[in-house]
Amino acid sequence: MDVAIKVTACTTEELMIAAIAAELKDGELGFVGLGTAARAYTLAVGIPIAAARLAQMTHAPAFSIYWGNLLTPSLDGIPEATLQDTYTRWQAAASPVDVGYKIDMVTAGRFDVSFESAPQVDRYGNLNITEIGEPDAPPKVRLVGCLAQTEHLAFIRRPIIVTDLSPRAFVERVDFVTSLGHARDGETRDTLGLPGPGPELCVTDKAIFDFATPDGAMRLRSVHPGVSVEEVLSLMSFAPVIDSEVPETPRPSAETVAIIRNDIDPHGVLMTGSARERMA
Amino acid sequence: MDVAIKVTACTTEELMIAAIAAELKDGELGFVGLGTAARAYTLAVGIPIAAARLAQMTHAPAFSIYWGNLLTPSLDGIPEATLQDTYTRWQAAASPVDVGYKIDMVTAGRFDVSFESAPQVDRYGNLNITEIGEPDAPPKVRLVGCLAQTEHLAFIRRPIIVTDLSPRAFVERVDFVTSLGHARDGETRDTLGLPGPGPELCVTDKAIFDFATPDGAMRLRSVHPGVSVEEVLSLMSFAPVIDSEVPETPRPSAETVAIIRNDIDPHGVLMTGSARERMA
Amino acid sequence: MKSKLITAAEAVSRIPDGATLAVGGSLLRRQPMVFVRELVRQNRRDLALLTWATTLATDMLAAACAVRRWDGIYAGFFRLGLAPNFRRAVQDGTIETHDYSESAMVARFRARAMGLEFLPNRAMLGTGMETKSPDAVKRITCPYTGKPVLALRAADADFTILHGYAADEYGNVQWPIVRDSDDIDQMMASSSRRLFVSVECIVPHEEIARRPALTYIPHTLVEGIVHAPRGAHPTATDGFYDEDEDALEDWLEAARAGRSAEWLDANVRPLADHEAYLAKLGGEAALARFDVTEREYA
Amino acid sequence: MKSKLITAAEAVSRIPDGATLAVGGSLLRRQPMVFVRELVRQNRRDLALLTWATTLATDMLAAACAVRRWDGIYAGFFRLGLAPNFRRAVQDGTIETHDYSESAMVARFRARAMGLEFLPNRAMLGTGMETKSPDAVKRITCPYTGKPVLALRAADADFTILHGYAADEYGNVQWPIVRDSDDIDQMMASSSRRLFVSVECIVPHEEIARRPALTYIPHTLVEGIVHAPRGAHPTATDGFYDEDEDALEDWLEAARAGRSAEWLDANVRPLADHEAYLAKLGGEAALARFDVTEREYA
Repeated sequence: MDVAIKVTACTTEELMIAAIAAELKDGELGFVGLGTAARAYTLAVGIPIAAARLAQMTHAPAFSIYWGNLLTPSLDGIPEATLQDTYTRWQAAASPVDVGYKIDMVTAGRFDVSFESAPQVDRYGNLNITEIGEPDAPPKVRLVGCLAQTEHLAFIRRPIIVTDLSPRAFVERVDFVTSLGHARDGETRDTLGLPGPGPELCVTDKAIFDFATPDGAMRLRSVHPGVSVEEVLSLMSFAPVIDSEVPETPRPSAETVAIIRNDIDPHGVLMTGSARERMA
Repeated sequence: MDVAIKVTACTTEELMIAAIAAELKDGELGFVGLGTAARAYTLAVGIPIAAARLAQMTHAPAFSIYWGNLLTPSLDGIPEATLQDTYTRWQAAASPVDVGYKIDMVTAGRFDVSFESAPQVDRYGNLNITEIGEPDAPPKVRLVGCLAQTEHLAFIRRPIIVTDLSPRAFVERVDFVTSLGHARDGETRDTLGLPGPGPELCVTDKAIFDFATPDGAMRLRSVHPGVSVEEVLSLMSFAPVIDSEVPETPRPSAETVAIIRNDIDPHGVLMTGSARERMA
Repeated sequence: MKSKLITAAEAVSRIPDGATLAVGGSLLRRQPMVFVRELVRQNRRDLALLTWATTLATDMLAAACAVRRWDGIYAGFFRLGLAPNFRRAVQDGTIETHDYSESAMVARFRARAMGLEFLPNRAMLGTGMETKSPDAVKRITCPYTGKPVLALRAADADFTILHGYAADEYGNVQWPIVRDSDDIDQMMASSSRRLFVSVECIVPHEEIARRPALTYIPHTLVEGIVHAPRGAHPTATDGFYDEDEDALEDWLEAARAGRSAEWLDANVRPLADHEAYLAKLGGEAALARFDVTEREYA
Repeated sequence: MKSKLITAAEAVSRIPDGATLAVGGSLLRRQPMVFVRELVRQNRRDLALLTWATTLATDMLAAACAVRRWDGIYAGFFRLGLAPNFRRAVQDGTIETHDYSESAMVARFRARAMGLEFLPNRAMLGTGMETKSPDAVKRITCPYTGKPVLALRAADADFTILHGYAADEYGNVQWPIVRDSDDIDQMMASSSRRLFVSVECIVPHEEIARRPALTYIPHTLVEGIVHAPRGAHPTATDGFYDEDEDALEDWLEAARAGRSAEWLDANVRPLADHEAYLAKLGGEAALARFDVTEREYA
């Protein structure tokens, strides 16, 4: 056995992977999207896929994902290269003839969990991946569009936001609502009749949040080891709900860390945008 | 050459085939449906396919049909058996993964012509293949349903009705409107916004009708050789519009008859429900 | 993934009287006869059927007095004529019919597959179907043109039964490359709540994973997969075997003579399962004559 | 059927300034670059683009000042970052954007493919997209639930350009059995008015007719078919060749530095056609290194 199994320290990404994996249940179906550029790829794809595989290897052997056009792709052994042919030849249970089937599965409520990264997240879990700036004028910063993130928040049972904490990202009110969280301008999911319950968790590099508040505002659920509540607040442009006691995010076990490093992503393909710094 | 080429007589079906073929234009796309039982099969499938093939072999080499799930099936050489595997292995340009593609092509207006047989046809070209009897009670006679005949009359540019003339079939008013013709109870295609212009022709075993009248009522276009206007009227439960002079349906040439008999349907597969009686 | 292999008897035992049941196949092809015969054996009652172009499945269920309602585009016997038991039951008022044209039925299944309450449709404007089923056909106004359009309610089946080609034990069902798919089996699967599929053969998952684009029903949609070679008999399974026309004529002869109840008592109810059914027909020795010559699956 | 083989120059000459153009492919796969480069050469202006997840096609047309409007789900460069020319043009107000989520864009293309004015959609309720494009997004009331639902207007492209795999001369385009179809090329084809498809290879009709279920674009939809091996370069064609990452980075480097106009003047405008483009890249000798190892088509 590798010596890594004895290491108790872990990277922030490994902590996030373990925290997300703990939320995934046997037999559930998860939606993994795509990430533009290095860090976004790690957050939107790398961490979720590693978490999915970790769940499969531990408590949830029948957890499945949909990734790209692959339903239940084999995750035992992530290839080193990720050019087109890797995806074309990837073994999977299904690869529907028409991307409409996948999006229908989302809007018909057939997904349990999804993973979201976004340049702007606000107090109510609204997400923006479209444009930054004032309405009715050309945007100051044009982002990528919408993809299926709108559908994730509208229809999936437990969307999990995966984004690094920063004041620029965690804003009081997103400039543009790509994906509706728990409320916006008095309109709620209920008045609109949206089928899904909205975002459930927000897993960041410093802390984990949920929305377990009467009005669906963001609440600090746990801080990562070595991170203070003050540091968390300093990295947000709004104040989340904070209970009198904020627990620490559980550290992954040495076995879990070893599985991630040795079995799930030995080539570091999934963490290309990761600093991989060790936590204390 | 076969002696048949010298024969000037032809069967009623051959006359119908030639008359329909003359309506088909190069490059057009036709929809061929299915027929329940022997004579219905000849009318709905056999005659249209023979007409399509005749058009291809004469003036319209690029006339195509959609039949079953086969787009542009090869029509050179109709096989003798028509069990499932014949259809499965039939050479064709396309056989879409989902029957929805075919029906979308109809509702999007991508077909030029179609062929309809029905147990009830009325003055305005309304068709009934669903049920016979009074409304709001169980039907006296349950028929097969609707299939895509509703779509044919709603969306296709030139639907051609192919049905044997009889007082039971040609009624003043169909009991149930499976497919809307030119008018019913004051509602017209125009008020409903239906895209297609409605049925164009009605080719029977005794005469050919069109709907070239101000209110879209059926008009006698021609009578087949040897058939009188009186005989036609005796076989209808309503009186069509009749111009002062009613021409005779053109006889197919001897060459055309020979092509049908020797090349298109040498095994008589398409005419299984045909009497094949010779006309004078 | 989890193994989803079950027996037809187990699958059908989960379908209660009164259920709404989507029934796959088209014309004389891939009628899900293994489930249908089991429904007869278990004496199911009061079913509401949703079908595409249905033949023997619906006529046999009608003969067994299992049907109270039918929604579909066609019920007959293709080139062999009309469906005698279904027809009689409709004419005597026992079965209530709700007719839809092809684009309308497609719209109803697609709506459900897309998670929508309705889809718009223009085909049935001004027809008898518009007024026949007011609960599922409502005229609305297009917000762009101001013209009328019908809002067709999503088809909502409690259970769906299909007969397919090859699957792995997890329920990933694949079709052959050369096939006849003039049916809405895939759409019915996509719109299903609880789906049972019988298949001609069970293959290793590795064979499925090699060509994932051929999976037309993925495991995530499937509740139970039933291994049932010749499961569509006497109808055909394209790529596997043709129709048994003698058997179909035998059914129709009894049906036209009003003897279908006796036929079921003699030929369906006493048999324990599909294996017993095949054995009664003479087994492979007798049935191999319907096999197609070129097969993609062994 | 009639032969529909034409050149890319002929196809593009039929597309006027100001046209609405659906552009196929997804991310770094099957961008219809042969048509895009020809649009640049012919100096087309004022185009309205409809796309799925678009990358180089849209960024190059933006660099050539050919675009006035974009409707789509994504414009960027996947793992390589954002689309510099598109981004600048949007930020300076030259390109007007209309954003749609995936189910919304699918609804718009499906509506047109089905011959409908609109399809309902709930995904964009309460989002910024609902108010951004009032001409194509209207809130209506579901006649069954009384809840709000959006009526999304059919996508109506004057022209559609796609890059595909193999076709016969009549325009029947087939995909390989193992492929990556995370795009809406087929839907764009089904909803097209005038469709041009470039393909990697032309095969005899007999090969197409042998496996008709693999035809995803039938001849009846196609106005012109263009033989263009490596036609998606520098993006990939699944089953044929991978992305040319160096070429993509070369484009992006110039784009980020604001030198795309010069890049086009040097690398696209002077070249007569696709053959000259391939020759400039070093021809097969240089390009064969991107080939995938297992190919279904020779």
